[in-house]
Amino acid sequence: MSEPVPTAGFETGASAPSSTTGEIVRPYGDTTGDGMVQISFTLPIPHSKVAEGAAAQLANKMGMDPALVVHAKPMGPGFTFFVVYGRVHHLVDTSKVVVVERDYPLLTPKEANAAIKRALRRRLTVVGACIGTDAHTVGIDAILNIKGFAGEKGLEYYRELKVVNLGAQVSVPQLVERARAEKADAVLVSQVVTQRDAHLLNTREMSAAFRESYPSDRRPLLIVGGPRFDEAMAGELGVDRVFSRGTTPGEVASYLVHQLTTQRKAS
Amino acid sequence: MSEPVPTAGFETGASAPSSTTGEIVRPYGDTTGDGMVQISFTLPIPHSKVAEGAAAQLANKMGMDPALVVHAKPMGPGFTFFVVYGRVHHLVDTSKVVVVERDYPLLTPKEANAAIKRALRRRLTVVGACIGTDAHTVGIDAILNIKGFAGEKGLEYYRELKVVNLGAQVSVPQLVERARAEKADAVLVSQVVTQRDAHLLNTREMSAAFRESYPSDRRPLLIVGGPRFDEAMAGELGVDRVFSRGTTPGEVASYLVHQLTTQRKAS
Amino acid sequence: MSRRPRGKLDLDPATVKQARALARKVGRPIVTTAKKHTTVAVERATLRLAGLEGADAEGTPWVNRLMDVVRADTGLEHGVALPVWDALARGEAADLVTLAQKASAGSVTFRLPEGRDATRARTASRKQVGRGIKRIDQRRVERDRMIKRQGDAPRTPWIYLIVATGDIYEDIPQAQQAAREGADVIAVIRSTGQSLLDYVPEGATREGFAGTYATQENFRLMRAALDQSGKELGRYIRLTNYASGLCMPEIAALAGMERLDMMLNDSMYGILFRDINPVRTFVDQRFSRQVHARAGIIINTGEDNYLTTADAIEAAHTVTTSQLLNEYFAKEAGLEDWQLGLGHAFEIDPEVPDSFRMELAHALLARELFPDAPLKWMPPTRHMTGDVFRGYLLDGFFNLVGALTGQGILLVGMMTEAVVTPWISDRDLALQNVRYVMNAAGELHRDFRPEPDGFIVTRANQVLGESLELMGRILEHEHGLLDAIADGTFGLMKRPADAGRGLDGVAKKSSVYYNPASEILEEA
Amino acid sequence: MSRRPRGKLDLDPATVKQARALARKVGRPIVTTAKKHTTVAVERATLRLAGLEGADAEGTPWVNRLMDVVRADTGLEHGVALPVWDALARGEAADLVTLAQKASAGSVTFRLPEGRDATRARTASRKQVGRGIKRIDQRRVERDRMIKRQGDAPRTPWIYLIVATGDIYEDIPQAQQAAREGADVIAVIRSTGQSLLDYVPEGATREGFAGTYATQENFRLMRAALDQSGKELGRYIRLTNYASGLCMPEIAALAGMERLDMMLNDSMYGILFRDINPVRTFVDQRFSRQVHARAGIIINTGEDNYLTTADAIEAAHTVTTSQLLNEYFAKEAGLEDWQLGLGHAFEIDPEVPDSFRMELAHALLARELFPDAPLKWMPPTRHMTGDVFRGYLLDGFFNLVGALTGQGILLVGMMTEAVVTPWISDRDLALQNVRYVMNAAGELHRDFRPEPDGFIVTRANQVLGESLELMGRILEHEHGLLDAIADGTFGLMKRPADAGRGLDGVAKKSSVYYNPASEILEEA
Ligand code: B12
Ligand code: B12
Ligand SMILES: Cc1ncc(COP(=O)(O)O)c(C=O)c1O
Ligand SMILES: Cc1ncc(COP(=O)(O)O)c(C=O)c1O
Repeated sequence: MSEPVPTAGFETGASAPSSTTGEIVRPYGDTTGDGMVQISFTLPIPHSKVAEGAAAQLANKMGMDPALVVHAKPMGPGFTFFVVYGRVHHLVDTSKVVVVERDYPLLTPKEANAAIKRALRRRLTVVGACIGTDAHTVGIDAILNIKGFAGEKGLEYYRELKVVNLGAQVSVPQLVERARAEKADAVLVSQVVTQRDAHLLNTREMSAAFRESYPSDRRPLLIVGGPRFDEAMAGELGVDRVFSRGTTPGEVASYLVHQLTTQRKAS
Repeated sequence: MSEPVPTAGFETGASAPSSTTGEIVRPYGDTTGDGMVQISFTLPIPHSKVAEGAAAQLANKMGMDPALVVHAKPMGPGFTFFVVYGRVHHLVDTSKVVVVERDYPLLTPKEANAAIKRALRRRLTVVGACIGTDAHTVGIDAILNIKGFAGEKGLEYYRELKVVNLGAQVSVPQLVERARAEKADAVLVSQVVTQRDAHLLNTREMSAAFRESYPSDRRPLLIVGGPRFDEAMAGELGVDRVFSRGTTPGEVASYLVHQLTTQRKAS
Repeated sequence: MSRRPRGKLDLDPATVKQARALARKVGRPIVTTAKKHTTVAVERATLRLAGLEGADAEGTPWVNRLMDVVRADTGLEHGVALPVWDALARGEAADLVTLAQKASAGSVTFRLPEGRDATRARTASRKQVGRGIKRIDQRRVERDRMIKRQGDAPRTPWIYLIVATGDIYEDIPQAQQAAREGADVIAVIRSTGQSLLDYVPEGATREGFAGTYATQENFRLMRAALDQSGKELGRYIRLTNYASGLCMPEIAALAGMERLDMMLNDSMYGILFRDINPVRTFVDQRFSRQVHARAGIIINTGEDNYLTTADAIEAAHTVTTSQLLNEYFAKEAGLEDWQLGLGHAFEIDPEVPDSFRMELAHALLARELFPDAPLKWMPPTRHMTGDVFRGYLLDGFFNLVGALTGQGILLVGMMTEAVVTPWISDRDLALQNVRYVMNAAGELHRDFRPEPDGFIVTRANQVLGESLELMGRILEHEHGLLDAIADGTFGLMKRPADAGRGLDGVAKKSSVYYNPASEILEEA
Repeated sequence: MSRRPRGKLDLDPATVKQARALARKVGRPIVTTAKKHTTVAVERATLRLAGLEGADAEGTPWVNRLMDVVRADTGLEHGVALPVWDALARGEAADLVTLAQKASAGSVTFRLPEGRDATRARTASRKQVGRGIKRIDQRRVERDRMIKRQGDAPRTPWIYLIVATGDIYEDIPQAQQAAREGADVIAVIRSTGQSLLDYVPEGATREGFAGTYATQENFRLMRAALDQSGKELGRYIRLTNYASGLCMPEIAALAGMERLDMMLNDSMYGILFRDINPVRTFVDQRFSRQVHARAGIIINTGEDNYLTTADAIEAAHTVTTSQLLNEYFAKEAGLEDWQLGLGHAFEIDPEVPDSFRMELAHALLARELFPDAPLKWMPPTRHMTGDVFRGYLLDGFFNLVGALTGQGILLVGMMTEAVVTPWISDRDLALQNVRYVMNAAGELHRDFRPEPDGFIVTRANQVLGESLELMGRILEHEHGLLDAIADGTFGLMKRPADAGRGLDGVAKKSSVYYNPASEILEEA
């Protein structure tokens, strides 16, 4: 049961074109090129022949042809659930895939500490929190707490990092205030609840607040993370970097070091 | 666990426009209009960030946006399996759905017998078979054998029907020969195996053979059935009617009576 | 001569007795503390029982407005009843709403009545609050009557389903559909963040994140909808919400008055997972449980939550310990065995060898330790992934443990647990899963006999042993449980007694403190 | 004084003994008939063992061409060996292929040799066919050696997976991937219709419907690929195909020579489901089983098929009866217990109350009736629907029955059973399902004790009782089993002994009939 690396998107952002050479592929059911795909969904209409036709229509619009409605289950008077199998005719062009590639070297804690010491001659301060009403701290704790994640120690373990973990349900004003008080070099925000795009709204609110209360050249590095983020959305969200599911503390530390000791060293 | 009525398509054929007034709907996840859909498929490429991007690309091409790749599982060196959730923006217009509606009255066995007696003054002969290499007889037996299906007796139970069930793996020439010998009024063919479109190929071969060996006005009624047929394809396949999953013997008997006593009475 | 084994685990009755004794020892000082304090929420709940409803133009409830002024004038420590009913007796206003309005306009000043004035205020408040309690009593009678008339859930475990759209008007059809598909209990999940609000929002709400606000009006709307479903389906559909967070006592009172049937109500959840001050929590807790006891409401405790942050194997004994404490606190507050929906969960990493048998061991331990409680069995969440097929299977095996160990309430797992709040189809599929397992294997417990001294028996006894040890260690702390909570014993969270949210809403009762609601509830 | 129960079902040994006695009584006349007849397929298999490979330009195998001419000249009843090796001795051709070519060109005439000519032909044929048998023996030794070297499947049940693309070159990577994911046995499903071909196709094939043709070359290609996987994975991967249909004996011979490890081979499947003549089937059957016995191949019988046309509850006893008959025929043909992959299936309508316990009863009955056979446990197919989630769950519970009842070979169920031939991802998901169940609950059988005299025990004994009754009724027929098959006793199919496909390929042996293969195989 491997949990995979984060989703890539096609938007711009801190993105690089795929390094592997492109390939045109189709989905594979049981023969090369058969294009077979499974879909399921609910339509808010009672079950009937028309409803099944409507399900096939949707599948057709999604590019499935033929589309076999293999299961239709009435759910009460107003809804029907469908499972559809069929062939899609879309081609997937892997050369067009743009992913956020790691554009910094992965460092061991030792290397990271050394780099900070060398470049800054002081400890680097990071402030972390779950903002809004989000109370899911497991993700940010995985990154920050000594205990860490996937066998890697968290940022607290790094001698040259000062970690202030504010925990859950922190409001944006509280966060900004604390970041100022701590003279934070970086602010790490976690967002897990995505219903009604809560994670996007909260992140935008947060980045706007930081832009407002800091001169642009002194603003701490803004990092947001959570399992349902699209890593290519940093630009749109007004943050410097987005991390998604499966992130490890080492990746985050390496990124921090890279950004704060290379790019911003001067400021 | 209701097994639904057959799939409808959009093609013409023995089709009637939807009788219910049309409605524009979207898929429903947990709120009206949210458009949420689940898909899964395999791409024939190794797992990587690019592969996940490729999966998102396919989902996008299917009209999903945002598309969340929530699961990616490497399957050996060359394949990756994906589960994707997201919103599709297609609208489903139920007024555009064309289904094959029942255009004949449903008769009880008693009524069917009476109608045949009245119109033909002789028993009606039907010859049934699974053709090609298909050996799935349960479906055709469900229609023909006395035992029947879903609580309805099969055609053998009808006094005015003579049923000749040839069983499985009957070749097309055998079928034509027997139909001629029995002076069949209708030929009922079942096709269950669909791999490589076997059901379509066999049906076309069968209908062509009947067209060849009969003058067009004396050709028996050709009926094909099986769980993965699209009922709207009768025209394309050169048969008079297609029945799909969930068909009951009563429907078939009623259709036979309607066609052979009303339409063809004169011939 | 061999003796008949006791239950399937053959637990030693002396050990079980000792476990309860230790829980009592750990819990008693907390009860003592709770009795000595009051909170703004307890006082506001008292006002609600007296019939004070509604909110001002900005949506701040009148109970909050009134409480704030009273507190400013006389402090919290004497309770709200004496100053308020004294003001009413003094003719400051004809009723509570008017009084609250005037108070927020600044046109009333409160005082602490003494002597005959105090007696008069006491009597009047007791009379008026008594009406609220009577309403709760009536609601309980009504429930019993409806269950008799409509019929009860056809079997245990009761099928417990959540709705979580954030919009009461989407929740309602989804809940009704869930009932139709076989749910016996509907839980309306609360919006994220409500537990941190120090007031109960008002009216019907359509804007919640990952859940719908708990409001009196939402309670009413859903109750009416489910009563209708119950009628349609010929079985009473139970309704659940959350009595937790900063307004726990008020929500308990509203639940009693609106005939909710079950409430999430844990002795430590708010402390550990919402950073609510421990004393605030224990005081609110006790009051709310007294209300639940009176209302015939079944509480659901939250031990499952520990296993979302701690490992389900390593922390198994903290679940048992918490269950024992929840039981002690609940009984002290007047709840009976049938009202104790003690929680536990199927959260062991499915990659662990023998994980299923280990789940059986834990679930059976809870069953045999609390033979008369309707245990609440919670589905896998932490080890669910985006592989919804695998998730559906895991939920099936969770259901099977429920059937094999006679759980009372089965919270139905969703295959999309790791992806989204449940879709309507997820619920439908999930119920189909439960139905298959119960129908096909519901009686398999008859053929389930843990191997004597085998894996399951050994593991269950080990967990019980570790729980005893843990309680021993808690008692070694200077301030017992409060210190243990402070040092991260439960769910790995460290919560000191002098920190956390809502602490400023706590006061030590004065010698003249009076609360008519508590008085009536304690009499029972 | 209470006696120790025998197994979990406490079956009565006397009843079990009686069941076997009845099966012997039913089966013996069939064996007698089988011994008295030969078939074109048995004779062609003999030619294959003698090394005759290849086909003419139209793809008709040389064994068929040669057999047809011999039959035209001398008839089938004396066997192919005497005329053929007589012709070779007479110098008609230097080897079998040349002989076959010449024969089909019409330039050879065969005769039935007599006296010394006959003896000479017998000796020569025995020598040449003996080489084929020796090759089979070597292959068996090779298998044992490879298992020792590469390692065997890590546990039972062996995980059995099918590939069914119709194209050997798509089958191979899918099979290798399946092995990588944990399959212990790969079955290459055969194209629909091959069983009705009265010849074995030649060469590597890419065009099959819902399965790939069984050919010697396809056997070779897949065997080599799986040997490579076995090396890579450090465990020997078994290969399965079908010895059934009109060419059963030939395919058995090819399987032996190409080191296949298991073969589908049922005593009645061809009769019931392919309308193959009963006598043809029983004769071919016996020869092919003798080959399998020699080759160390495990047979898989097809009782699961009954339950796709008949109801799994009503027809449960026909499964037991067929297993007893398959056992009798198999042992008579020289197979040992470890080679008897007797089939049964999880096919009860999942809507039936207690269906899971009923499945357990049936599976346990098979287990305790045939304690030393590696039973083959087949997944749900008939009650699978397009609801792939439900299907995935059902497969999980099927796996659990497998684990609880110690099945030997687990045919892995596919969630898309009702939809398509398995996709690569279906197989991957299905294996993940098996892995979860085996890892999490593989040892649960230790805690599984059917309630004494409870549902499971009662049901198992009932099925056994009905099986005894059925065999009693079969014996009442004038011609025993053949009549019973004729009147629809099994799988609801009526198959008279004088009808069905392949009847014209059967002949009663003459007094001078000789078959070197049978002679060698019978000696064992
Ligand atoms: C554990 C859990 C809880 C616990 C949380 C305990 C705690 N202290 O965190 C409890 C029980 C309290 C809880 C409560 C609720 N939960 Co919850 N919960 C989960 C659960 C089971 C696991 C989440 C988790 O811990 N994952 C493990 C961590 C390690 O993964 P992660 O968060 O993705 O983090 C990784 C990366 O994303 C990244 N990362 C994350 N943050 C950051 C930040 C930075 C800066 C960086 C660099 C990286 C990074 O790095 C991490 C390591 O790789 C999920 C379901 C699931 N299986 O996913 C639901 C889930 C997240 N919960 C959900 C909901 C709705 C709730 C509730 C709101 C329900 C309710 N109304 O009562 C409540 C309230 C919570 C609130 N106010 O926010 C939903 C969210 C739905 C959505 N998409 O909107 C989920 C998906 C369940 C569901 N399907 O309904 N929950
Ligand atoms: C039972 C069964 C078998 C039995 C068949 C026994 C028999 N005598 O029929 C056995 C075990 C022999 C078998 C064998 C095989 N099977 Co099969 N089998 C099934 C199974 C489990 C159920 C089919 C069934 O009986 N359905 C019940 C009947 C009542 O439904 P129905 O056929 O849809 O019929 C209804 C309607 O469609 C309609 N109808 C059907 N025909 C007609 C005709 C007329 C004229 C009318 C009016 C209506 C009508 O009315 C019926 C009543 O409503 C399906 C899987 C599944 N769960 O669907 C696989 C399935 C059909 N089999 C399959 C395959 C591949 C095979 C094999 C080829 C595998 C192999 N290579 O060995 C073999 C060979 C068979 C062959 N040569 O054709 C595949 C087909 C894949 C595909 N779509 O191409 C399936 C889907 C399984 C799978 N996923 O792989 N099978
Ligand atoms: C006992 C208990 N109380 C309350 C909650 C919900 O808390 P909140 O409303 O703070 O999210 C939960 C969550 O599952 C719980 O288990
Ligand atoms: C014992 C047995 N033989 C053969 C087959 C396959 O037969 P055919 O190749 O005729 O489809 C099956 C099908 O499952 C079977 O069970």
